[in-house]
Amino acid sequence: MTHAAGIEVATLRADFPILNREGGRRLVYLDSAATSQKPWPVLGAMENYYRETNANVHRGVYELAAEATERFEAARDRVAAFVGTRREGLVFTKNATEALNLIAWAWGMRNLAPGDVVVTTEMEHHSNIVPWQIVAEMTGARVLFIPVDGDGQLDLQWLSVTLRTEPVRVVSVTHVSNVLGTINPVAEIARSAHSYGALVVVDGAQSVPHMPVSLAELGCDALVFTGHKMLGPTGIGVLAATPELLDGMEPFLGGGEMISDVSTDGSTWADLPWKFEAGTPPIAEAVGLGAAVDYLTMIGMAQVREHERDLTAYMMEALAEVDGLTILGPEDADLRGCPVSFAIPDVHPHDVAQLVDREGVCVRAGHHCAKPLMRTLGVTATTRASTHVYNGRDDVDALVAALQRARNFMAG
Amino acid sequence: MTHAAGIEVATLRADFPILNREGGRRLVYLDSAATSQKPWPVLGAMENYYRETNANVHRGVYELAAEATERFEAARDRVAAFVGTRREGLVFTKNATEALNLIAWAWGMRNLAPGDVVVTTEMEHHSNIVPWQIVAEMTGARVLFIPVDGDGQLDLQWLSVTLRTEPVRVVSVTHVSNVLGTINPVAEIARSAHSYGALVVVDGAQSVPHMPVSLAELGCDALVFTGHKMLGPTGIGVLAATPELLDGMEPFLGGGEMISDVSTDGSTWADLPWKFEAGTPPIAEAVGLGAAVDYLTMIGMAQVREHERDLTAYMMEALAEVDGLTILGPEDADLRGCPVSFAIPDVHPHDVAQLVDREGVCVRAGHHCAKPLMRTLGVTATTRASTHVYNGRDDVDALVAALQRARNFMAG
Amino acid sequence: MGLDDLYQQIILDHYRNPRHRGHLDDPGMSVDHQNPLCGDQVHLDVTIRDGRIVELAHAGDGCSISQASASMMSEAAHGKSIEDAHRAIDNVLALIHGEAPADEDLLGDAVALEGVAKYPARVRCALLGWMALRDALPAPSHAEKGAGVGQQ
Amino acid sequence: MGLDDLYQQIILDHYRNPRHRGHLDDPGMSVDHQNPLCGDQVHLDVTIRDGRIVELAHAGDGCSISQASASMMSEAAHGKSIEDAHRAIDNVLALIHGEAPADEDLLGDAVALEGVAKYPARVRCALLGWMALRDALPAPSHAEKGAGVGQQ
Ligand SMILES: Cc1ncc(COP(=O)(O)O)c(C=O)c1O
Ligand SMILES: Cc1ncc(COP(=O)(O)O)c(C=O)c1O
Repeated sequence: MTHAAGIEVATLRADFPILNREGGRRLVYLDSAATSQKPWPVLGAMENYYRETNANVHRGVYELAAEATERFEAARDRVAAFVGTRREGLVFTKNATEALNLIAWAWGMRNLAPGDVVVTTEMEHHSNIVPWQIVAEMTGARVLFIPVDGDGQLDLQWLSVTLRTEPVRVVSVTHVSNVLGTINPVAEIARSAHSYGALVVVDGAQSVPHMPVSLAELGCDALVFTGHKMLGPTGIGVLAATPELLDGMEPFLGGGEMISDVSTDGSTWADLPWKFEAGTPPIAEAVGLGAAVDYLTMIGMAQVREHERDLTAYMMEALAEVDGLTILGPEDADLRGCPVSFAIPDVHPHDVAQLVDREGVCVRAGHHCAKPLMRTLGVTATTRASTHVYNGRDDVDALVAALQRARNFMAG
Repeated sequence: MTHAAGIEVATLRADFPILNREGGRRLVYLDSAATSQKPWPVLGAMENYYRETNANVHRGVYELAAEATERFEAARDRVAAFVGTRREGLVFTKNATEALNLIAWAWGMRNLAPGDVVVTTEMEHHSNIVPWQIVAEMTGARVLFIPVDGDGQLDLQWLSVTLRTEPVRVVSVTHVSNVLGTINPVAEIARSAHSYGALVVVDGAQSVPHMPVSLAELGCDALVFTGHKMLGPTGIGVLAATPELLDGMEPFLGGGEMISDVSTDGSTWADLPWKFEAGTPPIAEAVGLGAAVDYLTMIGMAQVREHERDLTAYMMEALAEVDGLTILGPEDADLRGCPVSFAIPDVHPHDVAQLVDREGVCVRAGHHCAKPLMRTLGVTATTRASTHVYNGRDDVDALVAALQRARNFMAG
Repeated sequence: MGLDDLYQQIILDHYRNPRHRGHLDDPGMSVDHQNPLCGDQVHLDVTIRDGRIVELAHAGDGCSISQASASMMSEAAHGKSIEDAHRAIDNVLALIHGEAPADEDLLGDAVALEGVAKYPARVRCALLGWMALRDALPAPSHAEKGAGVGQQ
Repeated sequence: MGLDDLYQQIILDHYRNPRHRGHLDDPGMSVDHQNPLCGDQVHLDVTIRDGRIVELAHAGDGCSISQASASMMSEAAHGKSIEDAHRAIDNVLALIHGEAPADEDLLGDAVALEGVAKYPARVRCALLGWMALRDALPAPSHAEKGAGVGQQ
């Protein structure tokens, strides 16, 4: 399998069992922004872990436990390298949402004072809004939202005014919008937020699976992402953060693994990153995520980005053929990640998704966990198609043909 | 496979791939209190989920997503039934530790006032101590510990005095000690704690995998347990609680899935149990845990308990043959769960575990995440053997023979 | 097509030509219902006189299933006694969950909702209007409810 | 036996007959080290005069590997200059992580710790005494450290 000249979709697709199910139609899976499919090396790594070396990690003397620990920590090192950081700064959580809550609760509860401001954006996923709202309610802080303009871009002017005039303590922003596809200038945002002493958190749930992303290059304090969107399993997410941030933070969840000593008078904490991992970690899931990262690295993240950029451009052109269809977000595929949301006049997104499903095409319809953005856009739902390495132009063609038929069907 | 006349270990063992690894010695796995092994129906259910119906749950219109949602929620129903409760009271977490933190943070941060008392015990796992210490530190509450007597029993006299004289708001106690094996009288504790208006939380991490346990029969407000110790996967745990408790609680982690509506002004919450599940849940893991519960139910939890009680009695007798060996905790196997901790004079637990490992016997050595108990016992570590359905007398015999040789080896 | 049981002609007809669509000038009761999973909305105005639904109107935004169902609900409820309306709601619930056959006298066109049972993701869409109606009505009195059950 | 490289005779000998075990009456420096994962403890007393370790004693509680290693450390460190002691610590670290061969002149009996490299769960046990020593010593001066590296 060589990928020197870009991605060979047919070859890759063979690695994904669900795309090769026996019987029935071919699955045209265009909902990778919700969750991705898994290649056999990922499934195989987890199965092999359970069949060969399953044991609890970190405290066992016997060989099996030592092997389990080694596989778990080796996975951590590979995931850390994948986003340009090191073991100390790589905390496993259950998903991206927990990682955002970790920062909001552990940092926010101890650092936010009444009147302080947390800045997020109108295009955030609920997971980067609700934790801040909960913690703000308890601390008396306020949550303000960077507005989104008609082209699906953040109003950076608003941000500079707010940084100048308000006591902004945190700026937490998504790297790629899961609805509009917009790639936000997070490095630039981090620079200006830092110059006002604010903490910068980047939600990489939609970027890390699809393009090269480096914590160091973004210059943010924390980057979160989630395993199941990057060819890995459910049940695992990541908080990648600077050791300075983590060192200065008290722990969040308490329990086994994260302690140095526990007595009835109080406790002291383990070294980084374990200080933030309470209880038995998602061991098999970490092994699976390690395999996913290996798989993506074998393809090459620059190739992944290149492939998906081309496919997104192709998709946007092809969608424009559907009568009356409008695409939300930036027009230029260079400026966007994979999610492509669109609207078809007089056909509700639910009906779109249902009708194309009968042709084996999976797309998402709804608010995409971004209700504030839906309000800004003045809609209650959109239809969204999103790709990953296993998608090719044939998938886009199938989508467009199904959309045409859905449109005609509803028009009657 | 019939189990009418008790468990047929050889038949069950065939279901566990790791116990049938090719090449090398037979694995004598006696560390199930740390984590259990997994039978193929559990591994198969997860593999099948990923190969056939993987999609994100709850919001998809297309068939694949509807199937994934159905498998996920069906697993919830089966796990709920397994511990005598219903869907509304069954929250999936990442492990038992998160479930305890959920109560400590979400309930504790809003209900504990300076001077209030949280009662736990000297025999707790760190996961039932540290979350309370963290929340107590932030709220000004105090954590008090029910003492453990020389027979490994809780001092219930101390508890009644404390309930009478202190403003006790929570009593959080383990059902079965992971070190001593003691089965605590949690129903009785719940009755007296409730009569003083305290919340009662039971840590079932070591009981739910090994004996019939029912939330309703225990009469507690919350019961936590963890998938990986009950033949299920890593990455999933459970908070089972009365709908009254959950209804009265604000959410803990915020994000996708747990909302009813989100706006820039604030948010409202989803119905139970989803209000407490933020972000993409551990979907494949829930499917795996559902399969584990099916597997245990097929055997019958009364049979499991019977089998393990007999095996523990046999183990305690056999261990007594080892020169100088002393067993910690209750002497009567009727009064204990599976963990059996012991000490051999002049041989440190680490050396015990290492030396028996060379004969393929896996036991745990260390503080078992119970350092306060270690202090009470006046030791820094113990050696612990613990069983599950796949263990038989042959495993105990192998352990005892290996212990004899280890003892002789270290004596020189 | 396979989806024909979901998108039956009668459902599409109610979607394209909704009955009782709009607002009442001076409704006795108004309720708003939302499906939090997808954002579908129904606004329902109801006027009850002498234990009978004499006027009702629905408005809202959502997919064909939720809007057609609201239209069929309005048609079925119009003129019904409160007790019969509750019976119709119960019958739709049972029908959509695949637990009971449709009672055509009670439901009228809404018998077509039977097809939704196979599409769990759409059940909430189909129920939106009916749940709004239940909220807008006084609860059936105990005696009457007992009688209602007895009659079935 | 397979474990012979871990439980070598010389290690068992140091475990059964520890050298320099006890406490100094008036130590120049005392440190306590703990392995949080398993609870092993080492208490170390050290007296330094004219840049040289003239007396040291260890006490503690733990497995054969941690206690034997503390004994071998004490024997190796006794009489050494601060710089040489640091060199010995660096060599043990490298040895146990499988990154360098043992320097017998520096380590003495502690060369036997090489076998620990294959047992990652025991590495911390084996290092406990050595990490305590590092804490008890003044840091090597920059110039001296440079020289030390040059010499290797
Ligand atoms: C009694 C007890 N409580 C809680 C836990 C924590 O379980 P987990 O690590 O899966 O969160 C354990 C297991 O380590 C345990 O034995
Ligand atoms: C931008 C963004 N952030 C956060 C999340 C939450 O990820 P998870 O549900 O895995 O926690 C998602 C995915 O749903 C997302 O698209």
